[in-house]
Amino acid sequence: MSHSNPVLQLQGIHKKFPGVHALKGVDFSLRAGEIHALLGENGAGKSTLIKVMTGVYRRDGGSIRLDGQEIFPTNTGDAQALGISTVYQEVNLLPNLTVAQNIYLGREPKRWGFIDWATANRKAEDLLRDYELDIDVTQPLSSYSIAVQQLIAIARGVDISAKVLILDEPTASLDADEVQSLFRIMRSLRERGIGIVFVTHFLDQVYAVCDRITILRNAELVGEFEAATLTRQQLVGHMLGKELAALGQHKPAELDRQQRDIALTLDGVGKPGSLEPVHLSVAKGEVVGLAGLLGSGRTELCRLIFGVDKAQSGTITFNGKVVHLKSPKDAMLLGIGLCPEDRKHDGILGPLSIRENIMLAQQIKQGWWRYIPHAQQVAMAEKAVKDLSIATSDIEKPIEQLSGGNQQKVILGRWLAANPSLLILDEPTRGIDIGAHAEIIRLIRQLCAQGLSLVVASSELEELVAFSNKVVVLRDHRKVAELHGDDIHPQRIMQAIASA
Amino acid sequence: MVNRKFIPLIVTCCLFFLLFGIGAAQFEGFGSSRVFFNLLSDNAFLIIAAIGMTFVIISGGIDLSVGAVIALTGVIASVLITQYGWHPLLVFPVVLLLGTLFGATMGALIHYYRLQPFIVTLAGMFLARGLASVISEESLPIDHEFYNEVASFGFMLPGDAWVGSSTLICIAVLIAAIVLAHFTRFGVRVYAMGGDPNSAGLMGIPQAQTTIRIYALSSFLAALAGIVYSFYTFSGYSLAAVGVELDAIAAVVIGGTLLTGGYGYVAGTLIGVLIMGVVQTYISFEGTLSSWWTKIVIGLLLFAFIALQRVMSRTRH
Amino acid sequence: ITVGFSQVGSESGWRTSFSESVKAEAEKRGITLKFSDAQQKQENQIKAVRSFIAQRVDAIVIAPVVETGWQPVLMEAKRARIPVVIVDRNVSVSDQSLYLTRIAPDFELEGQKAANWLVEKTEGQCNVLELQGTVGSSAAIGRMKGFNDVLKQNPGVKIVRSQTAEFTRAKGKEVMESLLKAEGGGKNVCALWSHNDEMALGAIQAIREAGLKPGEDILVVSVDAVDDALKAIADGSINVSVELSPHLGGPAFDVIEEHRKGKKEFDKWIRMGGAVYTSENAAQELAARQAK
Amino acid sequence: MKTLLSNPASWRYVWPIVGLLLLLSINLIISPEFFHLEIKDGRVYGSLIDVMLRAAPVALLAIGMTLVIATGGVDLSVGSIMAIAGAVAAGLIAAGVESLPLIIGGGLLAGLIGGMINGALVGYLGIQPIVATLILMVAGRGIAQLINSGQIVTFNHDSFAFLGSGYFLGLPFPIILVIITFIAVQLLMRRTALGLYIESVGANASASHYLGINARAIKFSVYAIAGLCAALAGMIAAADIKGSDANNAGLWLELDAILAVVIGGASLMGGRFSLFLSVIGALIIQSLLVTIIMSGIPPKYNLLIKASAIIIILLLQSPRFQQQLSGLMFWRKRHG
Ligand SMILES: Nc1ncnc2c1ncn2[C@@H]1O[C@H](COP(=O)(O)OP(=O)(O)OP(=O)(O)O)[C@@H](O)[C@H]1O
Ligand SMILES: Nc1ncnc2c1ncn2[C@@H]1O[C@H](COP(=O)(O)OP(=O)(O)OP(=O)(O)O)[C@@H](O)[C@H]1O
Ligand SMILES: [Mg+2]
Ligand SMILES: [Mg+2]
Repeated sequence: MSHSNPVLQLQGIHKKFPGVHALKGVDFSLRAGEIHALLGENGAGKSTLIKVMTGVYRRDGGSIRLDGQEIFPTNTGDAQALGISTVYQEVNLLPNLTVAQNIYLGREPKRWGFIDWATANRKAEDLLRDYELDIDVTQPLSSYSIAVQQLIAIARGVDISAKVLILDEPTASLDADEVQSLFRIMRSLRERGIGIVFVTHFLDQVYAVCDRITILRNAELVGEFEAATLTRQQLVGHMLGKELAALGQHKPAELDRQQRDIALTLDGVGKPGSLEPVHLSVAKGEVVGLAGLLGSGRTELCRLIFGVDKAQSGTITFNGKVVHLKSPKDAMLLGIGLCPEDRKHDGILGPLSIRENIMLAQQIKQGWWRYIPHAQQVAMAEKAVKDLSIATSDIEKPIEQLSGGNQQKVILGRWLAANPSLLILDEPTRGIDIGAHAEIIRLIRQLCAQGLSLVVASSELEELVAFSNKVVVLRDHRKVAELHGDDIHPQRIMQAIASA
Repeated sequence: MVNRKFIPLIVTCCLFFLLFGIGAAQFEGFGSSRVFFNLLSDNAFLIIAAIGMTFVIISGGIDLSVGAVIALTGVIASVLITQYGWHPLLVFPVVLLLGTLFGATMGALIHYYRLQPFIVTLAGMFLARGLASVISEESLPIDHEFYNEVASFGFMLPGDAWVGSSTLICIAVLIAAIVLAHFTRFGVRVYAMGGDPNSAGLMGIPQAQTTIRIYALSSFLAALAGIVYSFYTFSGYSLAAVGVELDAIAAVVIGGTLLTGGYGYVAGTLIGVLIMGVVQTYISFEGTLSSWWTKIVIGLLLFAFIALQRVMSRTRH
Repeated sequence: ITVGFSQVGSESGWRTSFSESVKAEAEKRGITLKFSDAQQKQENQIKAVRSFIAQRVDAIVIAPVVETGWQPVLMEAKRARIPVVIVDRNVSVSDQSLYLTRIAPDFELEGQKAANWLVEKTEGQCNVLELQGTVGSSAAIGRMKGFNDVLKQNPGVKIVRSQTAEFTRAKGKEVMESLLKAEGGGKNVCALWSHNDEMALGAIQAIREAGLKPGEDILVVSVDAVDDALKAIADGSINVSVELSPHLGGPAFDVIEEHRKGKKEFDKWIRMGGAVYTSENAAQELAARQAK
Repeated sequence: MKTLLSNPASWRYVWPIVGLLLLLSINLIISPEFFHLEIKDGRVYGSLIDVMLRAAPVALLAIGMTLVIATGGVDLSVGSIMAIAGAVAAGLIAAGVESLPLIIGGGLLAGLIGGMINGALVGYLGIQPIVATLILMVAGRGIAQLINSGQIVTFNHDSFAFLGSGYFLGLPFPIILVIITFIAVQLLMRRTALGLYIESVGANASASHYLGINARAIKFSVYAIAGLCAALAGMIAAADIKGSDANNAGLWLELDAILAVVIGGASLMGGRFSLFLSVIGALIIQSLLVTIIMSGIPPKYNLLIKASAIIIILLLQSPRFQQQLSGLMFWRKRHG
């Protein structure tokens, strides 16, 4: 099977943006009935290659063949008509339409020439059941969390795919269970002879499902490899162009809680309808991980601590003082920061430059009348670009032109530049490549050593285990367990999540 | 339980009847079916134009050219009928086609050159009015047997309420628009474009085609409104329907459609127009306000209404 | 009795005086007046008239925005047996019995009178700048036509430049400035013909600022004879203004009252105004108006 | 210059300025003395100065409108606020107030109140900008007429008239006022973080909220500033004709102001803004008007010409059109 002719073949693809040569003669070939990983660092050109394949961008050179025929798609609709369906990196669905409308957009079932919504809703429900989603498909998409939206986008993409399915970092905000059910579906599509392109930054996932691997680096093709014969070290070496310095895999030292000052205490903080009262304390220099399934209330908890939502019950004590957080600004002035989960909607200021996106949090802490001098802004931005290795030619570029992972790094850089004493990270490494991932973990450890406290919500159990001094498990909008020391282990966390 | 998304619509509807009730309690003759149906027939052209505007606004755009297209349609129709002796039934398809092409051109400019709808349609407004005044500065009467027949076509409801051809056309357009918005692919695409045009594109919506059709539809309906307007006045005049675009936008927004796109209902627009009509009727029954107090009172009523609408639909959430 | 009055709007001082005079007249006679301001929109006027019919008023007075478009609603009024009087601008309907009478100035005649004065004063040799009213308005069209008719017989008087200043003072000043620049500072221009006083009042400021004397270096011919214009005539900066009387309410109510008493036939056009004010009689008229 | 052009951000300054120069050069063909400037009694005269003078009210409106548009809003009421401010100033003079600061203060206060009402409706009540400002657009003109009792109130007050027709440093005073306002607002926006906050709110309201920016207060203040600018414009207009014409002052100027901002390259969806380009936009609109008047074409063609010019200027700014144009020229060179 793996030696059948390629369904999709790209040769010598070039793509230029003003000031950036994003693809330099890249080749790519996808066979029917294979899962093909497309890997590379942030900004290597993966999303761009996908957008060229599907006609979102017009290629500046090279050829694309589908079943041997050269094709010239000019928009996603053309590509879909040819049997290529895509789930793009950011959730690109329509928040104002219902879930069912999103799934069947452009393929609505008809009856006597008019759309038959009853059928569409029923089919949508059936479809989502495969992904263990039991939701009201007649509600607007915006009423669901980003992870649910991600699943809906996948369900839609899979349902459309006829020959080729392209998944650009679909697993970034999914938890382990969701990822498994996605893999199950991908494998069954492979059985049906559909070619799948899969972009991810999780190497485990690559080895779990992929047959072959194509690696990009700096807009160029590094090579195409059989997954079975490429070792992890080799893979990482190809991606980064150098060996990854061995990560300190040891666990963070158990903090001596008695000697540590407490930074934040939540006493029965909750909000009816979104979070049951929670008790929680975060010591200075401590990393508290938040674990849980989709919709367990991690994001709600983060929003409460940051004052985006107002707590209806309980007291919040910060550095020994009882505080009333009425808005994010109150929290920021205390030295709290939050990297939100939905980067596109709540994080980036698209048309503004990277520099402005980075300096803004610090500026707001200072007040509008004390404008940070330009030179200092540039210094802040350049420091962030260097520390987080953000791939950009120019800090004056609008942030919306960066690749997804680099946008995430800019948001992180924004908060690091504001010198917070407590930082809340909701899915912080979403879409970040492994090189940068290691870098960020190192950075966070370093900051903690200097006294920064962290609250990290993540669906990556490995990541939580690597970071945390303490893990809080949430289920159904309620805190169900708190794990310390040796209990911080993927198995133990899974147990806590699953126990009734 | 009613679906939550219909609450603003229901609130708006209740407020309309409240307003109407206040008028009826205060003035003799106000609470008659005649006054109610006058609202429909007097505003038929505005309803039709505002329905087109609803589609545009739901898609996240705006169309400032509708008033000018109404005027241009009237002028062309009256020139063709009166000076060239064409039969109105031949003229109507021609002007509707011209209107559609006009809108399609604006849509094409907006899509292909990434120009902002506000400005393209503003230029369209200047262009249409400019053309109208070049064709004829003077207002031209339409004198044709067919128009008399159209004017006398209709039936009487109890209470002296006349349901004429304009009212019938407007009801037909309304029903067709509701079906178009909610039971066709085009309708879903309009909402999709308003939700997030980039995502809509990435989901395979043919953006070019959809944008062009949206503006073509709006101008088509504006041309139809121009024809209905000409039934109303038996004439064509380059300065007719000045500012109708603002009335239409206000009606659409009062009817609960968001100017940022993505949300709204055609039926809401109908209520929006009726509310503005009832305010006007109220003022003309009142009959003692000077010119400036008329403006101030319209402003105040508009404000009271919108504030009430916000407060009521907020607390119910 | 109750009379419904549909007014165009309140776009100028003249219009406001007109509305005020109708209201004052109604009060004097003990008539209940239903006043409706259409804000320059014919559709609003038609709505107002239809609501008057719904209220079953005893008579309707209409000051139309435009001439055309009245047939259907006037037929409706006739069916409801409500008499209609047209004031100010004309209506063009095929059936003259739809209204009792029209009480109105004659725009063409105003244009002619203005032109005649100018031809006489300049002995048939003059380069004229024209400030038009709003493009398409019946006052602008009528005045332009009347003026040009006279000019056809006097080829020595020519309109060298013509531009709209939309009947407003600010535009009058602005457009006049540019016209003077375009005509080399106004040296070859002998007169300004303005479709109303507001534009003329703006234009004389522009003439002054260009270093010329309005009324002497450039003759100023205008229409309306509002108070400000009479003052300007008295101090010599405007030469002539043809009167457009805003006191149309009295005659209209006269007709309505006579009709109620049983009179059936009226002249279809009762002409108003048209007096020509120059430096000889402007001060007098102003004094007379202020005495009132 | 070369370093300037190599920066893509400065490219957006090019096309509006090219558009303006194009228009002005048409005037040069129509009337060669268009660019002629002369100095009489220490004052500069010439058509170019006239263009700037007449563009002053729209330029002032455009400065305020730019900020409003940057937050993703729009203000339809500025024309009516002009009328109110003019009426208040004229009313104060008619009531016998002599002191210039009092008169100007009165006008500005009226504009500020108007702007604050808009700001409160949009920022705090969350009403959509077009409708919120439509209320004041309709009612405001009524209020202005009420103050004037529907008549044109003329006045004789030399120091107030100076606002409209005075000269300062050889230039007409309205031009000086625009320059002062421009510098003041520009400093407020770019020497503090206010401009950045406004752009953030316009770029992504939700993300700004997560950053602790008080979007309500920002919106409130931009409408208030727009009200102040409109009041200033209204007083210039009144001082210019030495009278307050509540019926016509600023009529439809809100559309010109919005047009100016968009010709300057701003997006009505909010985000990036440039006050300088908006002022250029206002100059373009005014030069267009002067060109039409100078050309001597009958006024019934005015709107047609205006529409065509707008479309051409917009197309020139569109990257896609520029590509097609250069493609065409390339093709010509090869084949023609
Ligand atoms: N619309 C655009 N305009 C300008 N430059 C762009 C645009 N889109 C992408 N780029 C640039 O192209 C390069 C490749 O980006 P791309 O999004 O393909 O990266 P990626 O491999 O998908 O990275 P990630 O893992 O972070 O998603 C980046 O340098 C990016 O800044
Ligand atoms: N699998 C699901 N089925 C039904 N509803 C869900 C599901 N997952 C999430 N939701 C809804 O989405 C809402 C948002 O959840 P929230 O964002 O707080 O979750 P979370 O713990 O942060 O998880 P994640 O961020 O991984 O989605 C929940 O209140 C819930 O109503
Ligand atoms: Mg990517
Ligand atoms: Mg979450």
